[in-house]
Amino acid sequence: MKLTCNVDVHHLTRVEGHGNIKIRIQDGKLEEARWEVVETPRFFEAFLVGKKWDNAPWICGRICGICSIGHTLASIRAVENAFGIVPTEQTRKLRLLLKHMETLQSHILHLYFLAAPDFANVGSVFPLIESAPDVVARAAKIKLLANDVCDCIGGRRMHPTRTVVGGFTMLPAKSELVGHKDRLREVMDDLIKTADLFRSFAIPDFLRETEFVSLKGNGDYPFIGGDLISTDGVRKGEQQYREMTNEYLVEQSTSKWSKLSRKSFAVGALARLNNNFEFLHEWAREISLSFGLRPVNHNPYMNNIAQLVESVHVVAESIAMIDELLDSKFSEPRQHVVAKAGVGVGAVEVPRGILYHSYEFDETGHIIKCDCVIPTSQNHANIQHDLQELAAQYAKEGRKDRDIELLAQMLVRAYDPCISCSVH
Amino acid sequence: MAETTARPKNFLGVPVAKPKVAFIELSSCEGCQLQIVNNEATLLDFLSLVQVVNFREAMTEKSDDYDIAFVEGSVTRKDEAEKLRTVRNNARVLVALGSCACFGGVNQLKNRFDLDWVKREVYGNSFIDTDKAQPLEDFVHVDLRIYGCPIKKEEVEKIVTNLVIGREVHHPRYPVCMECKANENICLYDLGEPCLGPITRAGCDSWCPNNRAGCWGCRGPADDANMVQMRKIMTEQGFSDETLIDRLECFGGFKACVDNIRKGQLK
Amino acid sequence: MLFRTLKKKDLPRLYDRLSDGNRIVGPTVKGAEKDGKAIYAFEEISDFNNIHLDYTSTKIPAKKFFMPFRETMASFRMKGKEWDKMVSFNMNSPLVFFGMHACDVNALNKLDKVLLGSHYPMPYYAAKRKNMFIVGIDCIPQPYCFCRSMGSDTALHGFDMFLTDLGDHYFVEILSDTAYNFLRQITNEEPAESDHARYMKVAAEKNRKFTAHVDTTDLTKILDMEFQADVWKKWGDQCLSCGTCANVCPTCYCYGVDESVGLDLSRAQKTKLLYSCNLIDFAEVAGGHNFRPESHTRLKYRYYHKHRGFVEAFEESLCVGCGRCGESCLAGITVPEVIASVRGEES
Amino acid sequence: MGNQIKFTDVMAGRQWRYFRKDDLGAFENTYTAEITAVHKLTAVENLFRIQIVNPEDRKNFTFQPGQFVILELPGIGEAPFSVSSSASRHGDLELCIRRVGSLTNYLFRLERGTHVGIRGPFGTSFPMEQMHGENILLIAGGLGLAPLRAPIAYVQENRNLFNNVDIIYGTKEPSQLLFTYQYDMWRADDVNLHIIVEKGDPSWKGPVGMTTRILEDIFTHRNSEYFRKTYAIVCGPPVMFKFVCNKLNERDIPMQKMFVSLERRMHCGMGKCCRCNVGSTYTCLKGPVFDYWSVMNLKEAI
Ligand SMILES: Cc1cc2nc3c(=O)[nH]c(=O)nc-3n(C[C@H](O)[C@H](O)[C@H](O)COP(=O)(O)OP(=O)(O)OC[C@H]3O[C@@H](n4cnc5c(N)ncnc54)[C@H](O)[C@@H]3O)c2cc1C
Ligand code: SF4
Ligand code: SF4
Ligand code: SF4
Repeated sequence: MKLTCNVDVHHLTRVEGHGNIKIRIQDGKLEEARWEVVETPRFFEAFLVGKKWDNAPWICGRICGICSIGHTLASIRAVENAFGIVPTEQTRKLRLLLKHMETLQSHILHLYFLAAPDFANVGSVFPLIESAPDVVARAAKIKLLANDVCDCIGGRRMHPTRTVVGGFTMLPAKSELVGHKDRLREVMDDLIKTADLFRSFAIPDFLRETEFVSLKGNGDYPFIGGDLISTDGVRKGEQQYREMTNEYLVEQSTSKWSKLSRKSFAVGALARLNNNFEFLHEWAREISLSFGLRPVNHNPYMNNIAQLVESVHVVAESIAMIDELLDSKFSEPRQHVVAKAGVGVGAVEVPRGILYHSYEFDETGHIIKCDCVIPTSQNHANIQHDLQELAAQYAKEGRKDRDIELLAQMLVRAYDPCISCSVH
Repeated sequence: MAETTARPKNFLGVPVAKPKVAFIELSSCEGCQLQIVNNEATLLDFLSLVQVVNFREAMTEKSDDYDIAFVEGSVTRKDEAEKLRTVRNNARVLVALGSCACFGGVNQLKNRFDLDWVKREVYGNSFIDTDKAQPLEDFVHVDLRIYGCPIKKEEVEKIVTNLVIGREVHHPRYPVCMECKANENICLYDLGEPCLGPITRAGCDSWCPNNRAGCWGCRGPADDANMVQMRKIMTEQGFSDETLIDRLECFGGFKACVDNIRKGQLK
Repeated sequence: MLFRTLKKKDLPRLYDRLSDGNRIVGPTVKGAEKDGKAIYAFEEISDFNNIHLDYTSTKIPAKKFFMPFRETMASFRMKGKEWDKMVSFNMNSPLVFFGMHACDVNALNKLDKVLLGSHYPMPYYAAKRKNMFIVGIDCIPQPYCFCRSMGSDTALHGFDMFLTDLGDHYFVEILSDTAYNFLRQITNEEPAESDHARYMKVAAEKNRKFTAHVDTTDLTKILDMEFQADVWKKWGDQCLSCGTCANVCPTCYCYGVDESVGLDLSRAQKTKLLYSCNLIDFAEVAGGHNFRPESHTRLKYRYYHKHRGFVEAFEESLCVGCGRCGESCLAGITVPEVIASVRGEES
Repeated sequence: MGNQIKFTDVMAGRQWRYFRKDDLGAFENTYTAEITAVHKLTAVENLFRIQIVNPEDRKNFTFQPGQFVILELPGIGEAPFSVSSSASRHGDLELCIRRVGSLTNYLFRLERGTHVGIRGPFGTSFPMEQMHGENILLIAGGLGLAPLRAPIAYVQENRNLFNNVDIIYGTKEPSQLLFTYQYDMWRADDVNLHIIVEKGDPSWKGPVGMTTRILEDIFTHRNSEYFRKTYAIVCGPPVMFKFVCNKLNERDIPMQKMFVSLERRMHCGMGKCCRCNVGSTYTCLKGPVFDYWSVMNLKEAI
């Protein structure tokens, strides 16, 4: 039994954005366990008002530097839904491929550069450059490939240039795609090695039952658009996302919080996997089972493993998709866009969970109202409750301050939060 | 941070110190910092050139003893202005990293509105603290700017190499069209699309036009940019002032020009 | 000069012969403008069907193959206080240029004068220029072409063979023995009297089609006299100082040199970048003094160099009248208009 | 197949020192040279002594007074500098360099023994032979003394070939005077040395004002015969040589007998990059030394 504990992490590192962890235990009683978000808000939802539709994807991509592709695609989808534009098969494939590579890039960044140092007991990936150069080189190799494919399809790995409402400004050269396919095949091996690496880590054993929200696949593991679903049995259409997110304000955070059937819910790789396990590529499913990860898993630290599983999934699926693209004859990259009044919602599964963009347009295609719900803001409440539970549990077990601090940090990192994005 | 690959300790016999660098962010998408880690192919060389002592996004250790501070993001709250002043005091060289730091970036789009309205639009009646979004130079002296949204890694590498060996850093003074032609792109205007290439400072290697997307001026104006003519061209090519302003004001680099158009002074 | 004729259907055979073992560059379609007009470019090609011999003019001139926009001039390996310099003139295997218009051939002839013929020849240019084979092709004047005014509508030298379309066959002018040998593998038909007549008719028809003109009478003197004229200011106010005109000009050759240090500090590089005299720092020296600080002084210099300075040095203008600069200039600054205004003619 | 087009190796003959036009490689020749000494002259100017490393090359390297070389620091840049030492001695080259920008700032950090690249010599020179038997006025303002040092050395080495020799040298302040240690030596060679500064300091005993003031002073003591047989070399900022040359012209010294050295931006030194054009005249080929009549005829020269 532990009597006192004082954890105060100011500006948690190796996450995107600014957040603090505070845990205080007094006389064996949990006084406080808080996840505070102090990031400065940027007010995208306000300053988009009055802008024409074509500004939205270009500006909204800038909500986040890590998942700018996801934001851009969600924004484009919202505009297209508002205007009644249905993307062509070719556009859908290319977008998904682009999306997959962002997922891969982001997951690998998180697994190797942000999460792995905790397991290896170092403060950052930098010491590993010396002590485990092959590991770092492997991470760099996978990330480089993912980024190269993003360049090739989206024009730019960050804040993409080719993605526009109606399609693409230009298409990748098929010869490039061929090269990328070969590299993707190679990378599959590297992912297997990544799995071996993570198998050597001790994933903290912590459970707290919660609700998981994600898109629901319709035959495929879902990434862009479709129905919304929760492990507690809620199912809604994309348009009704607000009934899924129920945002509200709390005093400890500049980011909004969300809830659904319970006091909090989780989104992200683990949520997607819990809801769509059956749609995973068989290789990915195999990896998942090898970690004992099967739905519904309630250990938030397993989100790391879910990310690994998804990495395998997207690579496997991308190889197949490139084959299909190579077999097809490329048609016009871009459809003509006619603006009209209306509301459009775009739901996209970005690396950290489900992301919604929603715009209301007047008849000249100017934005009247804009709403973006970011995965990390949906996770904040869940992080808060996890943290409380964890502090209470570990206090009971009488763990050392340092351990609690580390586990608390690892817990927050496991969500791979993108705080600046949650306070957009 | 550990020493990495061996590196010559001098250039042309001039000793080269390994400067301590810090990456610090204010209000931003953190993309510019990420661009630096996005250099998989050259990351190791880059890390052998400098000693990273502060990089919240990537490492836990932090130190206030640094030579060069790369500050990303714009200032949107008093505590950020304070933080910036502290960084200025600690750093020998303060580098504004990216459009947000150089011009306010997309964040400054909110300055178009009354701040109270902005707060209410997003947070309703709850209290939220925010000020206008401003570039670093409104608060402290900036030694060097790295333009772009996002920054271009090749350019950062070049600038950092020059900083490290102590060679002067110069930005191209001509507009993006110059690079666009060198890349043999089809001019966006021939395709019927607007582009700010003729007035925007080059250095991005015409990133957007290379991808058949018109330039939005994220790097701010070229030296002596001919705004009046740019507006004439846009009009002649059938684009409205709104389209022009959308682009000019997107990243904050052309603020003076936008004000002039709104005031009817740019003809 | 020797003359032959070549049946149109035999042209692919000529292409096959030339492409055997050689790289081929020709006019291809690169895209379409908003009104549907094709945009042409000189590109390396691997299929005869991709060559569009009926092209109007390419946006970017052929100079990119002889004077790339960016070219590494030297690289260095640093060794403490010492270093090694490695120079490469970037010679590639020989290049066959299949389908170059007379203006572009003349442009190369003019470049030769400065870059090969002067006191200091330029090896980087020579390395490429000396390793090429040019098949010229006749053209149809476009609204912006004024090559005739500049005396560049026909090429007298600077090509290996030149084709003129006479309906079902080409009239071929042969200049080099290489060309002769290639052609001999396909045809050896002497032109008939009727071909000569037909050739002259085609040429006369072409001449009638020119709509843009530049009056070059006394131009060198006029440019000198009008050095302080107000019209320059008017054009200067329009100019964006963007450098596009120089980049698309087949004869603009000025450049800047940039040196850079490799990230690992053990290598360095010297790079040549094609520049433009319209760019703001073109004539700026250390300490910040700029000899041409205003855009109209730079624009004027460009005209002065092309239409006067070069004439003084080489007895001919540096402009071939291809009209590319005016076509590409977003500010709508065209040579015929500028010259007319300097001459005091209202356009 | 015999279809391959003949390949011309323009690199052939690259290593030949005395080239013909077709040995093109020689036109991109950089001598490796070593900095053998660095003398601090003023707060912003140093004298760099450099020696071409290859003994053969060193022996064969010749230049004329007024010509310049292009100095290269790998990775840093290239820039033109007048050779500021005697053209007849085959020893080290001396370059008097002001610290103003990217290349020069870096150069000032280099130590003895460092290698630099040298191209050249380029450009026209002062026609010293033409001046034999005449009076000479050598007039410099500020850094303009750098290009004058080669003709001064020529005069010293051939003192008997010239009549009256005056050096007039002016700077803004006494602290900016270059080569102060050589003044006595010049005087010893029967050269009239006049130093003037625009603004004196407490220790300054000499005259104060512009170089034109000295000119006026000495002209009152010279007769028309003097002016008929006088050449002038004027180096300094454009405003200065304009005033000086006009003064000389008032005394009926023909413009063809006055020489100035122009400064322009340069990237090649070989009449290619166009950066140094005045009007459309290449400063690197037709200059940097021009007679004043030619300068008057150049558009935008001054
Ligand atoms: C014929 C000639 C003789 C010269 N002789 C001397 C001399 O004896 N001593 C001396 O101190 N200076 C001399 N200069 C001036 C000297 O060349 C410049 O000071 C030098 O180029 C500055 O280079 P930087 O890289 O330090 O400056 P930056 O301003 O950083 O210049 C960058 C580049 O621009 C070009 N450039 C800039 N200014 C000039 C310029 N004035 N002339 C030519 N190119 C320039 C160069 O290519 C240079 O590398 C001479 C110039 C010329 C043309
Ligand atoms: S696309 Fe833009 S940058 Fe390129 S030439 Fe046209 S206007 Fe200039
Ligand atoms: S083209 Fe324009 S908007 Fe695009 S990166 Fe360059 S400067 Fe920025
Ligand atoms: S004349 Fe036209 S193309 Fe040339 S620099 Fe000026 S605006 Fe650009």
